Amino acid sequence: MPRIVVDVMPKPEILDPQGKAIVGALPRLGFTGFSAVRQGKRFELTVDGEVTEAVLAQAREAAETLLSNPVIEDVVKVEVVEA
Amino acid sequence: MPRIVVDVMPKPEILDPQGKAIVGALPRLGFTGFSAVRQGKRFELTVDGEVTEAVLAQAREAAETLLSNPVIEDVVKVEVVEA
Amino acid sequence: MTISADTSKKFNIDTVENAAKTPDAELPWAELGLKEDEFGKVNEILRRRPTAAELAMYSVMWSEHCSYKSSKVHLRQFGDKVTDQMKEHLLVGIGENAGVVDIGDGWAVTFKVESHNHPSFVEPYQGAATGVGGIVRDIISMGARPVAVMDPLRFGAIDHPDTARLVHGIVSGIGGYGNSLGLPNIGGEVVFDSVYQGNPLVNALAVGVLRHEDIRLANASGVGNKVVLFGARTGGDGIGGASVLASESFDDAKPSKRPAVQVGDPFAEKVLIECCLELFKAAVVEGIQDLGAAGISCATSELASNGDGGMHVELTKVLLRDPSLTPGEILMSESQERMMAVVKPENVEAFEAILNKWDVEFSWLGEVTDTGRLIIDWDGETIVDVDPRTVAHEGPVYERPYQRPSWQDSVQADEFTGSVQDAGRPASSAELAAAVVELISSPNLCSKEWVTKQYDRYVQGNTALAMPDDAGVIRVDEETGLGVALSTDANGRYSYLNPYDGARAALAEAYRNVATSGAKPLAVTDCLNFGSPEDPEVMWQFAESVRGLSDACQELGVPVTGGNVSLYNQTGGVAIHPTPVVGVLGVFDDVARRTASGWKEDGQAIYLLGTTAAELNGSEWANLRGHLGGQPPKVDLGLERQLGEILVNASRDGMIDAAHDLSEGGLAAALVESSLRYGVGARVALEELLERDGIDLFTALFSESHGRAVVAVPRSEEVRFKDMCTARGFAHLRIGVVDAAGGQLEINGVDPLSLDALREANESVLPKYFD
Amino acid sequence: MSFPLIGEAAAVAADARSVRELTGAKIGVITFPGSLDDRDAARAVRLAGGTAVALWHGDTELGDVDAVVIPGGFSYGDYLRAGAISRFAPLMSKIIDAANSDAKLPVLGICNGFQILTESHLLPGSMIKNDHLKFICRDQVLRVENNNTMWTSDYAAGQEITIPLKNQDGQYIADEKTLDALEAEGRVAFRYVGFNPNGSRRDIAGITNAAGNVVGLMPHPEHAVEAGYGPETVYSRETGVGGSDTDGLGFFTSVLNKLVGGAK
Ligand SMILES: Nc1ncnc2c1ncn2[C@@H]1O[C@H](COP(=O)(O)OP(=O)(O)O)[C@@H](O)[C@H]1O
Ligand SMILES: [Mg+2]
Repeated sequence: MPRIVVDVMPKPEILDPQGKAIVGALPRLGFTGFSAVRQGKRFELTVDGEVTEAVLAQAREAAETLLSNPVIEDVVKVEVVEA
Repeated sequence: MPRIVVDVMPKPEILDPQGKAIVGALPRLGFTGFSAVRQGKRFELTVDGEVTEAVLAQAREAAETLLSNPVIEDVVKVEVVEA
Repeated sequence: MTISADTSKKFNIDTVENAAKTPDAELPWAELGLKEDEFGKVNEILRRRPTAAELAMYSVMWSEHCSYKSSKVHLRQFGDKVTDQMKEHLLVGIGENAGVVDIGDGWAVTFKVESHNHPSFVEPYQGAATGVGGIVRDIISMGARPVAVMDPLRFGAIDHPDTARLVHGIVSGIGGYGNSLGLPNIGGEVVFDSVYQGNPLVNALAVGVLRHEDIRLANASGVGNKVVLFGARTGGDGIGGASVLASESFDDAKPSKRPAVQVGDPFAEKVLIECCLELFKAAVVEGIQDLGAAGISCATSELASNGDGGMHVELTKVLLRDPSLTPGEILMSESQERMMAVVKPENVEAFEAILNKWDVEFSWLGEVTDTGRLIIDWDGETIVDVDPRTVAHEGPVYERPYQRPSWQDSVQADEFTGSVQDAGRPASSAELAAAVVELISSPNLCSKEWVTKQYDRYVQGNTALAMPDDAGVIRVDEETGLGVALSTDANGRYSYLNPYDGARAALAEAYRNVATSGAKPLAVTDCLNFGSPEDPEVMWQFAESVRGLSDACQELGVPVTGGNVSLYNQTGGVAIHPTPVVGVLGVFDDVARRTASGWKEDGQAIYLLGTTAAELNGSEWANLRGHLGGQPPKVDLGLERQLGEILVNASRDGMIDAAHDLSEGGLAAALVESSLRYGVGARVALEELLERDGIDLFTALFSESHGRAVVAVPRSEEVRFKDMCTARGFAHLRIGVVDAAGGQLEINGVDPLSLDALREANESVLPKYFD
Repeated sequence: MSFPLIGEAAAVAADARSVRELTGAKIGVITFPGSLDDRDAARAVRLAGGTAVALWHGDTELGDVDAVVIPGGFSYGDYLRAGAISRFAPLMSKIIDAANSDAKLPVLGICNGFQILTESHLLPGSMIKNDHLKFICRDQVLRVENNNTMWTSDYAAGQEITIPLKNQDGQYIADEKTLDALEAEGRVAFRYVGFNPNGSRRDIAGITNAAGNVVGLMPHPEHAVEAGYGPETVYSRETGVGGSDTDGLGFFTSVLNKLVGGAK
């Protein structure tokens, strides 16, 4: 069944405590090539049937209203993937 | 600066309580086109300098060891994006 | 939206009819963990070969975990040694999901401790979380509202590279699940010892409260009553072994992958709790059973065999998370957050309304019958037809050989006193002060606040004492203040040195902790964590521990109401120390009388109750010196009982304002802990004690003799308190006075210890390793 | 002085006269799936002298209540984001309307309730994971910065109180402009004192809307309303300061006094 992927990331100006912890841990594990890490969310919505424009519009609206909080997060992608 | 995106999802056979709660909430908000939702994580690693093969290999290894828990999660993508 | 099993897909369904026709079909009984004679017994019981689904059921229900086949013959002592007097407060004893104890005024309490050791090593967060989830469902299924949890934990060496992973995962898993359920965490243990390196112990205790008339039991009675499965959907959790049921696999496609670990959904469980309580209140369930190990196999066979003896269910009705599950897998699945209930037909509508209100999914699977058989159909064809008792209660019982370890004598002969390490015994005032600091900053005696502050101790608003006090105390009745106290304890080193006495010591300590808080000890639960029962030396440790615990329960007059056995706790053939974790429940008429472990009021007299002998074997001090040998401190339960009575009376009659029992770390640890509790110091002089008990200052401070406690007595109560101890002939000695102004703990012959320095030493240890 | 026995302070919580007057006021406590401190909030209302009314998230009418408490807990498991799913409950839209209406329904959001209020945009900003990434339960000192709200009028301005704090996602954040505006308008209602337990911007523990009827905070006043069951403020290990076990009662007496005093 087709899926729609929604990616949500913390706004750049917002401190991201989880990303900060990861970037601190990376060098301790020998991963030295990275200067910053941010952790966001990835949602996979399985579509019942065909991905019409209407369904895609629903996904975009759900991304903006439920799946992200615009005060702290940006929706960075809403994209169809076939399974 | 270039970034590497790592996408991590709960393994398909593993219960995903968050996805379950979201798929329950969607129809109440009028979003009716989705039969399942799974919630994973998206990491953006900022690379210090150029994305060499070595850096990419580091990102892949970090994805498998630190960014995901292989018992319950799969790394579904490790990909370079230019900023 | 309800997805049931996809019956359009073609399974090779192994029906009862088919089994009768194909007696010689090969079955993977060995892969499913059955022994040859056990498989033979199944054939004998059925008078034919089992179907694949029956084989799945018997193999999981006859596993060590579900059938207690190695431990049963020993556990009987818990029942055999119970006197009528001990049963006085028991409303439900061993054998049900959890025991139920009468605490007066029509109130009852149910409590139980269980292990989740192995899953927690593989996936610490989820393993620990689902451990809490499982024990809480046991409590709900008795008809009770869960009101608190506790978590006795054991890890490997604090500085081992793998320990931080386990500590972080397990502590956040316990917190993540318990906090989300709204259950205050009121106590537990954190022990570090390299014997637990590859095999941490994660035990979880839950306690619930109910009115007498609300007790629910797991039985399916009333022919024609409906059987319903509700809560989370069934997925492939915990059925790794079942994939060998080849005869069951799809014709056309391989089943999808089965999860390696179970993931908990605390939100689903919280909703399940509230939903069940509403069902109980509406009186619409006749019998109820939680789904834990062995899932539907266990729930159907136990409900049926405890009831009128028959049940008929249609397995395709089960709501699935993964539609590729085979019937055998559905029967074995250990998916979390599910319950099974029996409902009268006339209550079906009311039942459904409550589930719908809480958005809980359910499916009606079948009904109670009078056939004496448990019959399970798959799409109309019978795949299980068994006598449920043979599955649930008549599993194999082993009299495993046991034998006192060859090394036991030499270990017991290796006393700490007189050993090489003993040469360095601290003696000067500076050395003794340094020793006290070393002791209270050791991994086992340091503050556990790094752990406990990750747990909600306030939720529900009834917590009267929690960490770091000796027992957790919960108010049950807001009107009267009626409440309970709980403590769990075990000392693996004592049990290693002498498993009989070690188990008695565990009970003695938990009993003492409860009494110290001011509650009258009433009942016991236990989680017996041991190595492999197939090793006769481990089996001996087990047998001795059960004998010791059951004897001790009889001596103290407190019955075991339920518990759990966890075997095969070993790595690379090396077993953990025998670790019988004992939980004691006590009752208060009014929790307002509870006694905290720290003193506060300047000038109050500090008394030491009990006598001190030179008992350093197995002690925390010996452990710090790398020594483990000799006989552990002597247990005298008559004295413990007397001490308990004194503590409870003194608390009830307002004779003491603080009390702290002496256990690991002895008097030194107790004095420091009572001072740090509220940041109020003391001046202590032990000369009289040394003289009376014939010991030196080091022994007075570090010996771990049982049967002791320190208490703070208001000046106005001193005479009354002393008279009470004298009348009872119990050793008591004024050893000091509370000193609020000094900001230090002053012990004659020991350099003064500033509370700030003690606090820093005591509280910085876990953050140093785990932050 | 001996340590107060449990229950003593509760009995003297409100004198007989005010109890009689206050019981008239009805304070709704809403329960979502996964709410945990709802029964505790109702108890606090009762101990303060009011009448607690249980509300259900799925109801479509608010009914006859004079104020609402959105209690703590993990509604919907805190899945997705704390408060994100609850915010869309049918009863929440009624509460949002009533809070914004001329009647200015008093609303107090505690912990998860505060998160729901920010997700509902009744209050600005948001909560993210604690900076140390762990759940934390401790007795916490707060300063009451604004005692002109419906829920804080029984405190003195600048008064320090100790109440329990327990959360995982308690780090208050907002952009600098919003923070500056909150400060300028006196809408920072509570600040952490001595120790910032989660990295919240400018030590903010709670805020109010401009009208002072909607207040949210992360710590739990309803767990400091009864002697013996509150923070051990008399000799707290964690805070090292004195105080009482019942510092949280003022939230509930404040709103009751305001309601009875005709501020409604
Ligand atoms: N894992 C834990 N969870 C909750 N409380 C704990 C845990 N470990 C220790 N505690 C608490 O810390 C305090 C000190 O523990 P401990 O020294 O083992 O107590 P005791 O010696 O009185 O049995 C007790 O209140 C105990 O309940
Ligand atoms: Mg103790």
